[in-house]
Amino acid sequence: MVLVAPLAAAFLTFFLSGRDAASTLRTSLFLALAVAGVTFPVLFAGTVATSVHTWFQLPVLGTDIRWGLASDGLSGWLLALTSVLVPAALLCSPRVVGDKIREFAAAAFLLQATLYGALLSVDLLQFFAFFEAMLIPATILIAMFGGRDRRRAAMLFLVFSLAGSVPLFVAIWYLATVPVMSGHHVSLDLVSLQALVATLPPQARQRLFAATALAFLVKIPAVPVHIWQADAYSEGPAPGSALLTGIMAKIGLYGFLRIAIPLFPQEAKADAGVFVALGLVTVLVGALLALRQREARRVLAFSSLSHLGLGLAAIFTFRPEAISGVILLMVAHGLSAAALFFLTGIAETWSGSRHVDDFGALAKRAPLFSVLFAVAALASVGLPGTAGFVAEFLLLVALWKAFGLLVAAVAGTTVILSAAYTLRLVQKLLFGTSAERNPVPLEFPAAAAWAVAPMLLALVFFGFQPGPILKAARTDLLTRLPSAQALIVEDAPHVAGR
Amino acid sequence: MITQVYFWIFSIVALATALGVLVSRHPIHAALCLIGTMVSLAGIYSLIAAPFLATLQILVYAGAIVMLLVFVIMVLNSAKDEHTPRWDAFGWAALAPAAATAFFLLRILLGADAARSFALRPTDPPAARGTVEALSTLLFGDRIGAWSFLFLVVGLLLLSAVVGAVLLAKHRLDDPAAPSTPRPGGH
Amino acid sequence: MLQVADLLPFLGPILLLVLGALATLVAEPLLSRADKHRVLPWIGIVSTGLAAVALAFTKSGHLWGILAIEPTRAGLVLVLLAVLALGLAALQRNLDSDDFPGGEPYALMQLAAVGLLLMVMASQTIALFLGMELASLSIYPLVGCRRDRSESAEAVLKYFAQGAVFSAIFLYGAALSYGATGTVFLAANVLPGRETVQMLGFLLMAVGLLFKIGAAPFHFWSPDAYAGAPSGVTAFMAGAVKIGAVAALGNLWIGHLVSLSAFPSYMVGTAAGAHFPPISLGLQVFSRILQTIFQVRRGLSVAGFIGFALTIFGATAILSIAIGSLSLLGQTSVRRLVAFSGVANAGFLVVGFLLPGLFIANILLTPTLYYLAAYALAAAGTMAGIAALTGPGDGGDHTSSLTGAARKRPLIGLSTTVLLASLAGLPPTAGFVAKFQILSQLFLNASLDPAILQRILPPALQHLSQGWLLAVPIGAFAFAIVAAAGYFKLAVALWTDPVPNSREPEPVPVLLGWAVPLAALAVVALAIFPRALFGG
Amino acid sequence: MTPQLWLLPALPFIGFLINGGLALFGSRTESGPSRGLSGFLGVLFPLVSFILVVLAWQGLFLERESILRLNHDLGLGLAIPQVKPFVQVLWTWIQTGELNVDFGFRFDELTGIMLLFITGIGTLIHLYSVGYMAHDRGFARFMAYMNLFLANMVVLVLGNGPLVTFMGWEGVGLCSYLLIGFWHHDASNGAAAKKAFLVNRAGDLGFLLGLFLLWQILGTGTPLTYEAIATWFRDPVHAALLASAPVAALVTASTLLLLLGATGKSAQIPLLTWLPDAMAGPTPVSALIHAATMVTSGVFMLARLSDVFAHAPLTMEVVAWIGAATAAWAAVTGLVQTDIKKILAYSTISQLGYMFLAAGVGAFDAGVFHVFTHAFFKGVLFLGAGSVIHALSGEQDVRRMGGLWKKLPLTFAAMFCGWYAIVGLPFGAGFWSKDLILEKVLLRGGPALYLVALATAVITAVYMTRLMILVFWSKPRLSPDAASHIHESPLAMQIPMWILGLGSLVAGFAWADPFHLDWFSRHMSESVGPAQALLGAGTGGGPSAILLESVGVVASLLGILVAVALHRSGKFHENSTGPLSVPARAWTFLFDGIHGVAGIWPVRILSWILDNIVQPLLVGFARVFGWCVEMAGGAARMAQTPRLRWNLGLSVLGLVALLLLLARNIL
Amino acid sequence: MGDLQPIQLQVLAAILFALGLATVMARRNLFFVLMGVELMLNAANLSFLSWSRTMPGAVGLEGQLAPIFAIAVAAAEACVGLAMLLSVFRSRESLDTDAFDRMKE
Repeated sequence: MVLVAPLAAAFLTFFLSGRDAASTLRTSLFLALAVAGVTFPVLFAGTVATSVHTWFQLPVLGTDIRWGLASDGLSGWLLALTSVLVPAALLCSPRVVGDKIREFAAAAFLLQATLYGALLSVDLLQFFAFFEAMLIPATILIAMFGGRDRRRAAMLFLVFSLAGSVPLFVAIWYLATVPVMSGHHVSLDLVSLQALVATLPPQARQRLFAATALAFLVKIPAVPVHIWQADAYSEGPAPGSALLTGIMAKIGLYGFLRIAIPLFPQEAKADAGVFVALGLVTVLVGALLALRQREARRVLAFSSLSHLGLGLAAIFTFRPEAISGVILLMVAHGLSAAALFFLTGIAETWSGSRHVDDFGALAKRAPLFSVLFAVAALASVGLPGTAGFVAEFLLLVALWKAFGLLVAAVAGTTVILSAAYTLRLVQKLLFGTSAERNPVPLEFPAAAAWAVAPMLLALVFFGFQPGPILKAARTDLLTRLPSAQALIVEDAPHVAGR
Repeated sequence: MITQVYFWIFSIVALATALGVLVSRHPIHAALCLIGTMVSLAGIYSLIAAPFLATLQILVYAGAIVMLLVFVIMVLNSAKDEHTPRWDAFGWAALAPAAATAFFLLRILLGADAARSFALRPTDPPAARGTVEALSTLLFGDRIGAWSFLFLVVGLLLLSAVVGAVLLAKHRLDDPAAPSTPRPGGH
Repeated sequence: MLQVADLLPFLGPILLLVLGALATLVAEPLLSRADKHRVLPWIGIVSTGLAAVALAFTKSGHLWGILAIEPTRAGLVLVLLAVLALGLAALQRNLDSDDFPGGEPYALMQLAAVGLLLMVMASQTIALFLGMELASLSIYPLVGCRRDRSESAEAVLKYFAQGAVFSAIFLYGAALSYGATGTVFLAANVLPGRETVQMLGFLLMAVGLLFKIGAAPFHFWSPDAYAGAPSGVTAFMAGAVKIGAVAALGNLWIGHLVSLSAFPSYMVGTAAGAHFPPISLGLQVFSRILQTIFQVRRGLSVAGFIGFALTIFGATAILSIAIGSLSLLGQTSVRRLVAFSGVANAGFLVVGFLLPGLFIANILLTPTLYYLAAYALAAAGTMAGIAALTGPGDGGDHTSSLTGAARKRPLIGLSTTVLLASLAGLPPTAGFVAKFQILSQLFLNASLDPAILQRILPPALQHLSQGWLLAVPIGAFAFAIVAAAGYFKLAVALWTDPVPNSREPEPVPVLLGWAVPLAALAVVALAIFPRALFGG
Repeated sequence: MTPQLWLLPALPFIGFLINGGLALFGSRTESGPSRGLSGFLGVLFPLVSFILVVLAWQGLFLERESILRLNHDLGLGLAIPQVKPFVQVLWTWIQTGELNVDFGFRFDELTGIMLLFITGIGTLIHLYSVGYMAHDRGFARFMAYMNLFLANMVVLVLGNGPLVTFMGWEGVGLCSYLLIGFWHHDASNGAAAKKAFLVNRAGDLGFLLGLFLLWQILGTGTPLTYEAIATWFRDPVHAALLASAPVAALVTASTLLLLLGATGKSAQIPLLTWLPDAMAGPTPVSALIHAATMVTSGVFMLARLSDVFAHAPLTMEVVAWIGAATAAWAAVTGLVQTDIKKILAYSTISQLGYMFLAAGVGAFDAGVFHVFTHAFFKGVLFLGAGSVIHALSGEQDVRRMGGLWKKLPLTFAAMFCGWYAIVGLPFGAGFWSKDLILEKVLLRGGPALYLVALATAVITAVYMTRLMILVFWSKPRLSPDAASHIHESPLAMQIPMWILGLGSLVAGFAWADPFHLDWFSRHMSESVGPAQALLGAGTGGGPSAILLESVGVVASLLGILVAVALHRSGKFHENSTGPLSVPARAWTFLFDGIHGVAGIWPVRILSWILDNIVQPLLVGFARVFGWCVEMAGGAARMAQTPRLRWNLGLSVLGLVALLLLLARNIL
Repeated sequence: MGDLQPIQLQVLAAILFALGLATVMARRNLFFVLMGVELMLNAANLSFLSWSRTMPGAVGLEGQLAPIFAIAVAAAEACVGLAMLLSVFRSRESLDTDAFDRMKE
């Protein structure tokens, strides 16, 4: 099935000759496209699931750990996004990772496989297993191909992520063991967990929710557990960072949508204020920090922080607009941020530096690059006509409806700030004068253009026609999880009815 | 009563020689002391109805093991080891955990009703039952039994010990004295 | 009455291994030096494989009560054989690349495996002691077999001296246990009034075995021994010795629990309390045992014993996890890293002895044994992988000697990385499932009702609150993360760019080339099918 | 039959794509892409678009005329005929929850008039650019941007709902950004572009938030189209509701936020600082975007949502005062400028202020009329300025010009027309529209606003006359270098100038009440009529129009005289900056300072704190923690002593500890 | 007094055991380490035998068999130990255990 495809691809890639980078690239690209070819039917199939087996049982307690795969609109779009980004990353990687293309491809495939696993899991522990397993290829991506300080960054990333998953792990221990003592037959699959959690004492639920949420906060990441992010994204290889921010970070939001909120609806609702506040703080801190970064990819990293913070805040409005908007945001941000990372990576190979001041005048020297970069930047800013606008608009609508104008206004400052830091980046990269004395035209690899351009086209397409994605949320996510549905806020009778 | 007398003699000798092992300067002295301990323990064994064990103790331990030890000491004559101080600060300090071990062992063995519980009772078997016959019957009775199987394992153990000793100590004919230097002719 | 013919199926694996060792010894002088390392390992592998086949035909049962085998132990034996195969393969690599003048190590390793097999199967202290000594006396020379290297001598010196002392301690404990129960069997009723002696005996034997497991504070030998030995031997030690010792310690512990469960007081007053509604038989039995055992606190009660035993295990476990994880963090020596990983994992294994599942005889130690299998495969596999990736003399045993090694041999590098991940407890490896099982059950212990906790806990720990107990699994997990950081450094070294102009690595022998990936595969397979070995 | 409205933005967009492609793929060649081709295409698509607009508008126009004639024939009186606008819904854009937004276009008379001059003047300025930019390396790129701008502007005007408008709204902002920063090798241009974009974004946020509130008033189930909004607000059923305090407050808040958006786009107080900086772009850009079209979209939005604004008296008051204040302030600032384009920029701001003022007093149609006339005369002024700059090889400082009317007679003639219109001399375009505004202001806004507006008219005359004097009439002060290259502009630049110059003389007759020419206001009636009716339009009875117009003319003449007098007295001396002794900087940078204090510096300080204090603290915390763990690891490794006796001793100590525990436990 | 009580032997065994332990820990010469281990093994044997006294029949005899195995093991251990000692001595010309302190961390 879908899960096996990237794994198989990873292994096949691994056995390719390490010497001939070009042929390796070709083969791995073919494999990536094949994986994508397998993935898209899943997206179009809508809600599908395999049968669920028992993976193992905890001795004595009889807690059932299950194993099964299921996909719906939410997973489907993220799967599709993943399957698009991986070949794109491969296309953009040759200049960045050099002769290590085979290893890079293998790691990317592994990352893809674990992401698929996490997205398709029906069991909490199964999800967690993939959630953790994802760290391995992600760490490899950072540690193996990145910049000078990559090991420290990778270490920071690994330790932070592991530490972040501790609370979730503890919550799983609790769910797997303690309810047994009060007479429940426990199984960790997400559907039956919902019923189980409802029977737990409120205090326990509260703590479990906090624990679960913390793990996902680290993944997104949200302030103040974000400090791994900038290093990881800037020290890792740019295509790798693209994958990290493009997909892996989304697992955090996905976790909220799929696990934290459906399992603990009341707690989520009760604590919504905290999370919205966290999200808003993340939005602002990310944007403000992005304004001051000296390295291109750090700007992008904090920009990701800011954008996903908005998603976090909006999820906790529990409004249909927000749910749709978040999915759209994930896709839009996945595409635009990844595109920016890809392009920045290529720009870094030109200047040999990551510092923004070492770029310049790329608009003259590499026009195609500049066009792509500018479009990607504008998409990330959320210019109307790109998917990012629709997503941000929906999220702001949701925030406004749920919390009023002031909150929406605070969140909306991202509109200004994101423009500020993104334009600063654009200015430094594309415009001005070159840092070099004799600027010569630079060769922009056609492969990268072929990789990025379709992503940007998709962004524009979804900017005008976001229907399919929005519908996915509506039909799949909201109908599948009853507890989530119950949460969705009905509109307050509008003013005319008062 | 006479048993008690012997016991006290033997035990004092055993302890004294054991102490001698601890404090003697030269290994050879210690080895001699060790023989003393072995022999007096053999005496005690014979007091508690284990004549065969007493014999073994003298034959194997005192006769073979310690002799081997002495032999090696003599071989390594330079191992007189005048440089190594007999006692140093750590040596003294190390006595403390040993003493503590003894203290706790004794305290637990002697404590509460434990000691009472294994006092000899009139129903206890008579002395002198650890004869060769009794033990060999148990070991190599008319059937294959647990103990004889374990005896085979001991054979295996000795085999491995011999092989191991060979591996550790044998001078290979084709092994140059200084193996760390590159061998002539490749390998 | 048993006939020799009846023994054969039961002892098949052991006999085949012994035969293999003897064949190796016989063939050794007949072969030229180069051929020794080409032929002898294969003899060992064949006999190991045959032993594994024989294992399939072995029926459950016991031999005069001293050796027993049932599916659980058979599973352990299987893992042991796998580790032996890994060890032999790696040893071939070491000795071949060192041009070692002799083939005895192969035989010794098989003999050591026989000893460990006996430890797994033993249910009687003398057999256990003999197995332990057989294993130890075979491994000491293996550790010291590189006589040309001074650290080898140093390692064998320390290992031997400490090992001999703790053997003696074990024997003394066996004697006391014999005195307390009147038999040398592990599960036997205590003679009236000798409970304290029993506990003392248990303590000393447990310490002897904890030494073999390498749990702190009895772990000092392991870094030195691991670092002084050829990496193949390290692989074997890391995996196999732990299997033997943990199995033995488990037998000891279960045996004592079984004999305690037969205590007359167990049968009285076993009404199920209101707090534990009977939902499953297992749980019912569990709650009864908890209630009955711990309610009765006579002066020298069973509760006292269990509480004390839990204290031993708890203290060593926590200490081991902490020391092991912290020490491996900054290691630059590969094998010391693996050694401290062994210490940390020993802590997790010992934690397994605290599980509630232990109180039900038919469940035994499933999570612990699963952990054991996962760890043994991963540790042995890792060391074997390192052996394959380094050159002669194990490349000086510094992580820097491994720089870029995986890039030159991607398959083995990847396998080694997967095995390292298993050691660290990351999915998708068995290490993850194992840690989850053990820690979640431990978590259950800590989440029990405070009133019950007060009864389980030994007096010394009774002032501890529930939060403190929760800290045990959580702290264990936190240290696991520290350890993961340590493994990460090694993995990074494996995958960084190779030093330019470094020479081409020697070809890896066929055996090792297959063994390491298979071990990695096994570790992953064990994660996907966790019930394959021990059920559960 | 509904015209295919989507063609209107699509055509320039195709032009953008083709020209963009040319620019992109031709950039490698030695000479760049073919100028002829891209120039031709660049003008062609707007032209076709313009023709289509004319055709569509003609449809509406003819329909109206026929209805009128019918009404007349039937003797039905002068009821304003309702003309059904063309609406084309293309697809469902956003659908989720209660939100349902269609992507569609709406072509009514307001749109029609806007589009007429947008595409029309747009086409002319494209043509002008062909001449002006002919020697620039990035010619194709420039044409692409211009086309893109036009496409976005059309979307802005043509959108059938505020969200579609918003799309164009941001789109023109983007193009403005791109064009201001067109010469991007100079970092200061980039900075100006960025400033424009950011200030606009701040306004856009207001737009969005205002939209939310508006939507809340409507009830979130209502589709977000202008039609729905107009229907809702015009529905008498809702009158009582709108009068209730909470809803009124909502309306006020909503309109104020929308107003913020409008001020951003139209460079009004408080978001006006970007426009003068925007003059860094090529002059055709200044003419098209920053004078004729884009900056007027704020006014357009006010007119579009006039039904909403009409229900918010407070907002209207604010609009009026913002307009008046901006007009006055910018006019004064215009006095002290020395850069020819900056003078025109402040002039634009000032004129935009008039438009806001008109809208604020409820004369939306007058405001839009001024937009219309302003497009002509400001267009020609900018084009003329461009021509001058072109002729002087880039010289922009009026102090180094003078006496050019002889050298550049054609340019002078065209600019004179523009000057004539802007100062409001009789029968010029500005005369009609400005005096109309003044009249409405006096009628509905009161004397205070009227006086401000009148004073502004005087000042306008002063600085415009100053401009003309310094550039064309006074003694030549050219640098020798510039003087040697001086030449009249090519035909491609001349033609648009003439047409616009002509337009600035006659465009005012679209609504010249004294001549009973009022088709402009009639055409506006469908869109803004109800709102104006609600605000009590037509409750006249003030001074007669003739009198007011005379006052206006007198004001203009006064201004001209003052200017001439000042010039005579040497106040326009070449070294002085202007007629005022107040430092020019203080005027120019007043609002920059305010922005700095209110927005930029807090953000900078905050981000500095986050970057230099908070982030290092967090990272440092993690580092220290990691360091502690490493230290603990070091300590643990130290415990692993290398000596056998220590090892044994420690192990035995462990044993002793366990023995102690046992002893304590059982004894 | 009368018959020899097991507790007497146990005390002797415990003290011997502790003395052996002390020898192993306190002395630096490798020979002493080996001899200390022998002492400890002897103590264990003594303990076995003394317990054997208190038990009837074959059970009691088991306690006499165990030391036989223990002695065998001791012999094997001595064999390996001495071989190790030779090997160690060759490698560093010293039997001082403190001299073997090169393996750090």
